[in-house]
Amino acid sequence: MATAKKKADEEQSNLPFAYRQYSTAELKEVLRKMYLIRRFEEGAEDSYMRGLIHGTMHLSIGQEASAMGICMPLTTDDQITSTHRGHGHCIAKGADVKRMFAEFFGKTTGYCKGRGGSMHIADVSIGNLGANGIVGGGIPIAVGAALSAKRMKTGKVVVSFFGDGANNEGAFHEALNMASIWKLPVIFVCENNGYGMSTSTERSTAVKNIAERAAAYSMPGVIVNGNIFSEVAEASHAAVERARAGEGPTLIESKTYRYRGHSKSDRNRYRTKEEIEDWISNRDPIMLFENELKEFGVIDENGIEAIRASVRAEIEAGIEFAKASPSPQTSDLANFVYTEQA
Amino acid sequence: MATAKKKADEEQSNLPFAYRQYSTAELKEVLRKMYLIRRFEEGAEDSYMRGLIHGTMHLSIGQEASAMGICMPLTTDDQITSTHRGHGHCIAKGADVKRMFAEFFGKTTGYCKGRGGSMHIADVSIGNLGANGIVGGGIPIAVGAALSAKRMKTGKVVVSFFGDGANNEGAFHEALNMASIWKLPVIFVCENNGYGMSTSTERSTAVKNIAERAAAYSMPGVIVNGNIFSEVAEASHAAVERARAGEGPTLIESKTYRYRGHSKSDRNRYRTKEEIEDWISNRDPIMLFENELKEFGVIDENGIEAIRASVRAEIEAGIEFAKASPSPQTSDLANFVYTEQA
Amino acid sequence: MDASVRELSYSQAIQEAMALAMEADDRVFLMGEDIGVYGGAFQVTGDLVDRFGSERVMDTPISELGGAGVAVGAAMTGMRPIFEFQFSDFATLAMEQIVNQAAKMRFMLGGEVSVPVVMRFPAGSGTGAAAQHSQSLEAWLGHVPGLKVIQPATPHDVKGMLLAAVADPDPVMIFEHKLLYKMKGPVPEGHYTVPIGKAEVRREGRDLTIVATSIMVHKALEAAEALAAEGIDIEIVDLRTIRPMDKDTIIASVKKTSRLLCVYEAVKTLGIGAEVSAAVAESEAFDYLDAPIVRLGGAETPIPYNPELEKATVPQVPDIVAAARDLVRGKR
Amino acid sequence: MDASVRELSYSQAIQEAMALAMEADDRVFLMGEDIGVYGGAFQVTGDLVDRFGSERVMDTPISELGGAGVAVGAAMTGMRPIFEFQFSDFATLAMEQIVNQAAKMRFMLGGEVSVPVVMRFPAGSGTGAAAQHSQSLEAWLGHVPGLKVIQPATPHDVKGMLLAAVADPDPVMIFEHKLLYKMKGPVPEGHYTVPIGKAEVRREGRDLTIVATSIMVHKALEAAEALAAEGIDIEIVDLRTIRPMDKDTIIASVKKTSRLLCVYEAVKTLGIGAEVSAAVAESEAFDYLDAPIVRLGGAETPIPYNPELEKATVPQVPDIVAAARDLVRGKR
Ligand SMILES: Cc1ncc(C[n+]2csc(CCOP(=O)(O)OP(=O)(O)O)c2C)c(N)n1
Ligand SMILES: Cc1ncc(C[n+]2csc(CCOP(=O)(O)OP(=O)(O)O)c2C)c(N)n1
Ligand SMILES: [Mg+2]
Ligand SMILES: [Mg+2]
Repeated sequence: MATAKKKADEEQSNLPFAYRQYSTAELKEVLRKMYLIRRFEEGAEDSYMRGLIHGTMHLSIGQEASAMGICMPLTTDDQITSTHRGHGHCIAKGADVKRMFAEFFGKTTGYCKGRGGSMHIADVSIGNLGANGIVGGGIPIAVGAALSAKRMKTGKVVVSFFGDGANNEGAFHEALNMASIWKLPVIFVCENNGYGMSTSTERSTAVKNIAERAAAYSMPGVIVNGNIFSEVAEASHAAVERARAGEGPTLIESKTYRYRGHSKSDRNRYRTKEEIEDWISNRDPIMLFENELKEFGVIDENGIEAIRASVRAEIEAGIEFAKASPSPQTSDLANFVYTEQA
Repeated sequence: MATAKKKADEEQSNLPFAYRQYSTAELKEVLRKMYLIRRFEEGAEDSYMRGLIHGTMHLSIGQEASAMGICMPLTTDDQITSTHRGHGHCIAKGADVKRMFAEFFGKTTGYCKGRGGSMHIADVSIGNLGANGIVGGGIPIAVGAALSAKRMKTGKVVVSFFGDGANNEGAFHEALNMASIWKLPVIFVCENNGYGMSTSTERSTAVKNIAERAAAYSMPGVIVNGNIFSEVAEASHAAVERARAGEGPTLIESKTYRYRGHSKSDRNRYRTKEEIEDWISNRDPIMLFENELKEFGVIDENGIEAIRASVRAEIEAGIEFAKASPSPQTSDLANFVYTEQA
Repeated sequence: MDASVRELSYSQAIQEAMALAMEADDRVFLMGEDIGVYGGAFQVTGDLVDRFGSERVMDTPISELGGAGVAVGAAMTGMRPIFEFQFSDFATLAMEQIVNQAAKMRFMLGGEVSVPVVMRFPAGSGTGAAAQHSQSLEAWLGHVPGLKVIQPATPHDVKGMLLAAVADPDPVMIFEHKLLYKMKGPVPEGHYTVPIGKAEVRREGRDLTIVATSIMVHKALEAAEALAAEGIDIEIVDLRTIRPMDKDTIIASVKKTSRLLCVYEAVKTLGIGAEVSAAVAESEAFDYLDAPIVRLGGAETPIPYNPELEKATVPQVPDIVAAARDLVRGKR
Repeated sequence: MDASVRELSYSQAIQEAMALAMEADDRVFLMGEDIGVYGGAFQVTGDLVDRFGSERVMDTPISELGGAGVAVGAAMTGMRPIFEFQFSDFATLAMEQIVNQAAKMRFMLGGEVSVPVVMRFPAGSGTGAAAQHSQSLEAWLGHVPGLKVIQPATPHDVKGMLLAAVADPDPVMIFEHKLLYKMKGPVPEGHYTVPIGKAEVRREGRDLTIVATSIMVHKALEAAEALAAEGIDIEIVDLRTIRPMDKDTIIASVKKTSRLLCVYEAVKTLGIGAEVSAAVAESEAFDYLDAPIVRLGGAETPIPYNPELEKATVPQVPDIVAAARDLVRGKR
């Protein structure tokens, strides 16, 4: 018995982190959320093409494992700051796609009542302090939220998402330094998709790996394959534990890739078709995760199909909800500029 | 003979860098300049007390070896950007104390015609692009000057002086990153005097040595004892060579100390009398250099006295020149706002 | 004078307001460069760190953008930071966080969040600190919806307005003229507020309205005394709040006096006086105007180091006297 | 039309000016985020990198403060950089270098240096990009001595003024409304300049002067055509330069028409219209005024995402028609 137990334990401990950490139900929910992110963005893209959404948007298709892996250890009390490429973070943090679509459609039922759109999507009630139109803009804000957590002893942890491009902003430097000297419960997550708009990290950034910059702030710098959910989640758990224990910040570099152009104005002249194709065919985060789940017997093809169908229905319902929702009145233009006082 | 020659060479090569690199005349001139810096600042301080100078000023007394060591390998074509604590850099780069005093006295014969004062002292004609009132403000400007040098193939090297406090500014981060990716001929010199105003580097900066941050920009990071002229000069020579060879930037951290308060408003509550006394008595850069010069027989007490006397005369003449110089006319207020066009 | 009213300097009044706010509310804390043991570049925080500790009187690294962002983030999540810029000129490094984040966050998020941050900006010339340490940039922030921008002119007002600012759910920017810090005036003990958004008539008069801000209020009062001897009777409106501007008080005064002079230290072009003038010129007071609206603002130059040049750059009492006299005597 | 005059879009005109400047002078180069192979966020640089190489059409990291500082340093030492902000909103990160360094360097150094840098700011709303990508901040820079600030409204002017800017020894800031980029108009081939500091009368009229900036010039012209049908004859002054402002042209026009309406997209309070109004109200034109000076500026809100709200935030043609009509008909 003892030997058998040991053997089972050993087998167990050879499993990737996620399969040791999460229940089957949780793992299925992760897959569902990854699909939800992807289908949400495809739905948004499609609606944009149909003229139902205006402005611009930045799709994170290809980066779903990163958003999900980072957010797994977070509770709804924990907080995040996100970026212009923030739909995945938003859904991973627990947002309702109905209200996200409504926001993209500029409706009063949207998370920002139609005032913010894609670049400012937020859900403060569950700890998403908002996407940000300013590259690097959310990083010091996350440090401020972590300062609140420490001072008010709430036990909250704050995650700041940003891209590889953002790591060359002064705000990155100033924020990481302060988080470190004050030992704040904040996790800096650099989603390195290889490019800031058209500029590769090689052309923009004087180090090979962004994580190397952690040393300049005396904090751990961790590199993970951002397309492998379990790897991301493992790093996030460790960083969250460290933060909750009062040991201070961590910088996680999550290496990933975006399939779509930077935004709607992208001619895609800075990278090759082959490069894009390679990531899509060989390193897709949903495909990798699905294969693993099947391999470890967590789910079968039927189960996956059921997830896809439920996601499809949720997306359709979300778009319908958004379409049917009312637009704001121009007479309400001045609302929310200042806090309404009694 | 061969053995004797070898022995002499060996002895020679055991000498500190400066004594191998510079002639006796040059070494004496270095001492003279270090005295000139100190006496200039004492003279400025005294004039301030007498009400001849208004505003505020930041004295670099105690940091003279750093300014001199860095500037030694520079030609008058090479350029520097300096700081609020820039009198030493200015003199080391070759400025005339007459015109510096005149500037402090607000006179038209001053380097800035009375418009700039201590915080903007400059002498563009010999490559001093100016002190700066903004902490970190000169760092990107130096990178821009280095870009000019590279593009116009002038062979110039640019030095950017700044303090330990400045290393937490976003400008530091952005500038060092760009200098590195573009391999520009620029040298970043952090004069770490232990404090940014009242805030010690321990309280402000997440690394122990600023030079460690060089790794975040893939450039060499060098620590020198900023109170030992030869050490500073050696590091500067190496960095200048590297820059001229097109190999890119270097970050030099020159550890030093300022004797006086941060500025005229300093109550000196953030450091102990003992700490200050220790630096003055045991690590004074002029004293250390003088002792070395005597030890190596470069100069004797008479020679030193002669230098002191000549410096004293130069300072007195400078103050007299400044006193006698005319003040600007208020009718000329609009001058220099824009370039006068034909 | 009421027993509970003492003479305090402007900076003591600020310090007292901050101490009261911190005593009353644990969420209030101070952030800034060298505000702890150093006591602040202008000794405004003074020894507060001894009383409240370094967690509530928090020195930051020299990181204006990041520091302001930390204050914004803390304000969004339940704290009430009071952030000091060492000089208002350094706000140029933090405009991103002030203008793109603090000012717009509530609006962009559809009202789901408030940003109750207070930022303090020591401003103005007169200290011989030259062009990068002497600017008056309040008009920039006055141009930004989502912010409230105030310029208290007296110890009494700065205490009351700072306490109002801390209680305000939205970002409030306080411009404090450095030359006012040592100025004394009566300040009541304890907690009181002076409302944001209300101008104050400092002196009643018949012949001319002067709308002045910050230190210029005192210079204008001096000028008014001088002109009283010539039989010219001047009304002085202390604007106090830049945004939202109290147009009603200005318009009422101009309707009474029929003449308007705006006096402010900032660069004349696009300074506060431009808005005051334009607001009156498009109001019902236009029909009451008997003379052009004149502005006396700073020269169109950076602030020079030389003290005589520096003084010549901003309006002085004789300039105000001359401009007011010309306006009343119909020479304009 | 002259054979050498073609129809070009506003962005093509900018591109042509930059190409001409680079051809004529080795010291001229372009810096900015994604201006190389990407061609710029608004495709203004387009394929210039193919022609001039990546050293002269230089992508920077996402480092606005540092990038602007590099441009300033390069300009101080012999180069002639043209620096593009991807959106004018991001200038909030670089105000330090623009305002404390570029604008003041010559003055602080007593004339020993010039800073011939050109900075380009794609500005304005109408693209659905919400509050942090739609601001009009030209008034901030208009408040800063040492800078020249321009807002060309046509392809012809933007080419000529950009060439004037490159030739100018001092820092010139160009605000380009994003909605103008695709607008076409006649543009002469080759090198020519349009002077900085001169307004242009776009339409002559008797009843009312409209001073408009940037895209509002076109909306005002449309409004004027509509009103012509009602027998209202409007003069339109395209301000073109914010600093130094051409007051003479404005004053001359107001003396003729006796009425003034200022139309601009930026937030009304402390926007350009405040300065235009105040400059007229203190000039000799005051005595010619038959009606209040009215401003039509942006709403006192950040720019919202929803397209109807967004449109309602800035003046539209019907707003201009209504305001002009009321003013001429004496309803104001
Ligand atoms: C301060 C600032 N500069 C520039 C931009 C324009 N911009 C938006 S996203 C982007 C690229 C950001 O790259 P990265 O941080 O790697 O994020 P990614 O888009 O790859 O997710 C740029 C340049 C901006 N929004 N804010
Ligand atoms: C951007 C900016 N922030 C703050 C200041 C005020 N200030 C002037 S010098 C100084 C300390 C600078 O410390 P450091 O860089 O170490 O230089 P040191 O004074 O020690 O030579 C401060 C905070 C400033 N001038 N500019
Ligand atoms: Mg990226
Ligand atoms: Mg220091």
